[in-house]
Amino acid sequence: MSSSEDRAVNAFREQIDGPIASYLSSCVHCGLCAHACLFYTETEDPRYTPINKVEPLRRVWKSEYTFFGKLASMLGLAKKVTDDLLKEWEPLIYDACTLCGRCSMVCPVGNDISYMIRKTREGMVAAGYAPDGLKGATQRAVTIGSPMGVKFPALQVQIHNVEKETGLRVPVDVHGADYMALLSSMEIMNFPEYIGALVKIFDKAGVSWTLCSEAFEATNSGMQIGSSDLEGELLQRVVDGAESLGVKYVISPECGHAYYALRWEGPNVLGKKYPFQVIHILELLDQLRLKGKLKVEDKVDEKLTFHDPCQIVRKGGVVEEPRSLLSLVASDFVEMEDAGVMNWCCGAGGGVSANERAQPLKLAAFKRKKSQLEALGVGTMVTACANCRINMEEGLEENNMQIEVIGLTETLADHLA
Amino acid sequence: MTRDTEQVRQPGICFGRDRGNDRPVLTELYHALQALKRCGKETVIDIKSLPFGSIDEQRLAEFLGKGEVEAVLHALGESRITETAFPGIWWIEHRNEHGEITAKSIEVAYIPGILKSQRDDVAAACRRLGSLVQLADPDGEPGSIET
Amino acid sequence: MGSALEQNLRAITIADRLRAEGISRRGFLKFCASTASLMALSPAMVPAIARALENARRPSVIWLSFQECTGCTESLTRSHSPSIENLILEQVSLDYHHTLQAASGEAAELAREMAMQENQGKYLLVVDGSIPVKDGGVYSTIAGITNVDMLNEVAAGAAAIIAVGSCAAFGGIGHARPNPTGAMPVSEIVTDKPIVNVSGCPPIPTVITGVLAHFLTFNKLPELDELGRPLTFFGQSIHDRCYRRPFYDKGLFAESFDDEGARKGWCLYRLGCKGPATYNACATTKWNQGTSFPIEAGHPCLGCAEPDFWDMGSFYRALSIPTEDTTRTLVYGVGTGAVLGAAAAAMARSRKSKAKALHYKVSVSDLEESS
Amino acid sequence: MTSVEFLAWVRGPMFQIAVAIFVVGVVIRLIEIFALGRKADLSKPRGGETMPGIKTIVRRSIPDPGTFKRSPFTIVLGYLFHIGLFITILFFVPHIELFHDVLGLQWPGLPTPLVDAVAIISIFAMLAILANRLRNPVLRFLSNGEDYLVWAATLLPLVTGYFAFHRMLFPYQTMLGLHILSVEILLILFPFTKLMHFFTSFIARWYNGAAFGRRGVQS
Repeated sequence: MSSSEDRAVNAFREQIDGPIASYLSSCVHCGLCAHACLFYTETEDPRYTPINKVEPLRRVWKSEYTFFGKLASMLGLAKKVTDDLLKEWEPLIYDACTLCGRCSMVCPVGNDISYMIRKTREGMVAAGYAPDGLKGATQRAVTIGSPMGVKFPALQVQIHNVEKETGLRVPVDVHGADYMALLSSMEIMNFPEYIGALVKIFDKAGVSWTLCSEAFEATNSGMQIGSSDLEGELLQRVVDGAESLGVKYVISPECGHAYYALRWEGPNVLGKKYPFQVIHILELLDQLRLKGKLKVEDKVDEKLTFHDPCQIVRKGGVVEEPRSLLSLVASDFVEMEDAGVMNWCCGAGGGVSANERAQPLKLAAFKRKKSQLEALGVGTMVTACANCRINMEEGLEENNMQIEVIGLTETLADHLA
Repeated sequence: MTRDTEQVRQPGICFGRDRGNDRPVLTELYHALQALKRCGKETVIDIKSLPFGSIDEQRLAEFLGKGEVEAVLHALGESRITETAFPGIWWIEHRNEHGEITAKSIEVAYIPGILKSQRDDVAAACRRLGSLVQLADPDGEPGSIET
Repeated sequence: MGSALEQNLRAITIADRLRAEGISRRGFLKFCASTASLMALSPAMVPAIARALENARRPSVIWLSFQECTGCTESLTRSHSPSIENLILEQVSLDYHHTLQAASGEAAELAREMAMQENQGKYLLVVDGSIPVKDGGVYSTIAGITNVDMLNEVAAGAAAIIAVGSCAAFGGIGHARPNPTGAMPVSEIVTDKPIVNVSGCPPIPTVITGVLAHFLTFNKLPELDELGRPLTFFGQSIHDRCYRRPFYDKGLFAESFDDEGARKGWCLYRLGCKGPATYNACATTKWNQGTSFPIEAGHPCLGCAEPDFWDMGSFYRALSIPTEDTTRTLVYGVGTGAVLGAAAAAMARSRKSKAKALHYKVSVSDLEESS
Repeated sequence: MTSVEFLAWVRGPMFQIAVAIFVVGVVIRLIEIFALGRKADLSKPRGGETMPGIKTIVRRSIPDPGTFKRSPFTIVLGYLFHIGLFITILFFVPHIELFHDVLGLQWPGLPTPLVDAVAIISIFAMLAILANRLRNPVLRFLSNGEDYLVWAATLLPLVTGYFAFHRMLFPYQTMLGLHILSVEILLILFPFTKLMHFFTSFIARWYNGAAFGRRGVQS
């Protein structure tokens, strides 16, 4: 298995399962998925039609997992997976897909296309066809511990600042705590107020929690680049940290793909069930609200809206919690068009934000969010994903739009009773 | 017990009701009559070639009714040529010596061709009459006979 | 002996004969109108028919009956105590018909041979019944001559052949599977003569006489369809001319012989009516002095005027039903598919587990930037 | 071959050959899908799989409003053609006789003029579908030979059936024979082409609904 083609084909063979076979058998080339994908709607380039992105995977399925395709390939009629194909498809699979899953919601025959693109990435990365930016981020995540190269000392500095600011202690490596909180390196570097918010809310609510010095990073570039091997390696650190501290719950931070990797892919990638439960911070906050442990003293008065992070809402199932929490803290909350499970991606998920090559495309895709926001005329947008947040700040600045983007957890913390 | 005769319907009569295979014929006759009026064009419809159930023909005949003329032709059996209640539409039935129908048609004409005396028969008649009254002149007009 | 007189009689035209019988021109026109109706020709054709009959001469006819049931002859002779048909028949000289003629034995065969000699190349040959050809044709012989031989011999001198009935036209019941006698239609044995197929089991008598009338009138055979049948009678299907057609169009069907629909005279398609695929004149010409025809009597059309109608599945199953047992094919298909599918699935699974065994573990070293 | 021999052949042996290829092929393909199966999901579910799976099977027949707004043409044509095709296949009385014979199941038919009108609508929808496929940039990009082949194979039974019913073009036996043959071509192509979506889309929808359902989202 020396050649890159062989590595890709073998990985595809491993990934193809019943659902994929049923999806690929069902596609009628109706083209409706194109209109669900913001990379198509904002560029009108038909190559970005979601189902087209799984072509390399489809070829292996067709020629190796169907009786008739096998016959055809014995006659030399099958289309083969070649380096040229993989090279041509790499930008379609990595630059023009955020794994947002919107196409999977509209396909009339029921194809879960984003599931297939995620599987296709396994073969791409095995063959070495992945964008440099994402390769670098993954490398840093595996070797240093964070895609942004953040190590524990850097976190310690932020903890120190938060403690000084809030006058509260940030628990680290507390054995037997109920909850172990994870962070994304973007939160550590760009939005440390998230850590402050956690301390304040948990202190008020009396939550027993801790950070783990061995496993504080929640993001998972391994999943974004599409390697289960590397994804598992990163997840194992979290599992080890949680097991060593003996916590009951691991809290996923306001970061979409981290939640998806930890909550939904993790046990399958590692091949075993967790000895703890994974909970998203918004789920936990909503539980506290229901128990009456989360109270606010005042509300945000200005008109605001909420951007649904794909991996948390559509693909994660945390749909109602952010809305309940917002109604607690905002007096003029408006939904944008297609809000909830059909919302449009910010354009930077699925590793696109780490992929410099995809920058122009990412900005083009942002036009969708721009027009959604313009239709609403809001001054503030709340979200619950550091990656969405940083991308939207960038996009808004590029488009000279005066809209403030804030995290939901901090907003709650700021108005805590 | 029974209120009316509906109970003992004859199959033919009861399914005649909604069949309506005679309707198109009436339309055709209307157009044929117009053509006759406009330019004297005559039309003949062979009734035996129409897809009629047992009731359709009867219904058509009843609809057309009987008019002022009814002629009987005696040649190779009896033929009945009847003008319907719609002048210009003639109902023609040819029968053989056994009284069985051999042809049946509707003719749209001022007078059906078969009613006219035929040239051959007129010639034969002329010869016969001529020999009876002993007029040698083959072109002699009947009017020239002196009484 | 009397053949000189006979020759003379044949020399005069049909119109002359009628005139000699004291029939007026009007009567002649009526005869022509009836003939047109008989031939299912448009009334507009009457003048042309009159003109043709002015000159038509009396042909000799030889009628050969082979592997048959005499139903065709019965149909013809027992039709309306023949009137116009009779007139037509009187205009032909039926020189040989082994059921109808008085002569028997050698005298009968002699009559046939004489008629053939005297009218060499001009006589009309009518055939009913199929011709068995298996084992040298021994399954049916007349006067020690096999049907095949007799057909070939008589056909050689014929001007044209009329194959009367589905047996002569298409092989009929003799030709039905498994066809033990190797029965064949006339058209498969005689290939160098014009043949008209008047199919039907039995054929409509007026259709037989209509074809004779056509030959008599125009001295040629009528226009034929691809199965050699006269278009004037076989140009439209039973369904096309059926008075129950409006029920088909409306979707009203009898579903059994004694249900509401059957009583109301609805379409018999579901009871197996083959009318849509059967070309014949029953629906307009009708049977028994024009009284009725099978569908009018409440029975589906069997399709008897079509080739191999015996082998087209049950008479009582709809035309849209395949003639073979599809359920069996379906069951065997599922079984075969399951076996092949299981084999294909086993191959796929082994391919997948082999791929898993060959799994290439992606490591950091694979993430070297490509540039 | 005369039209009668042709009709006898398509109603007889050819129909069985077509049905055999269809059944064997479809069964192979379905077994292939089910045999590949899916690994047990070890993540802790938020919701069930079965009910959301069933719901998705139903819901995917109804487009979400946003998608409808963006491609109304594709969706309306798709609806017209699919519904029309099902009505003509399932509710034309001669077809019901066929199903009754093969499957032993029977149901009431629809009035023939209605089926006739529906067939016309389906035929025009099919023509519009082709125009759409040739005109729309995404569809043109995605389409391959198979798409056009399947389009033609689906249209032919409709057109030949329409002609046969109205006794157009050829004598009825020939036209009926062509109609049955076109259906046989469709049956034969079925397991080798995207026509399989007739069966597999239900499986696909179920898998999709189940995958989203266990994460707490109704897809």
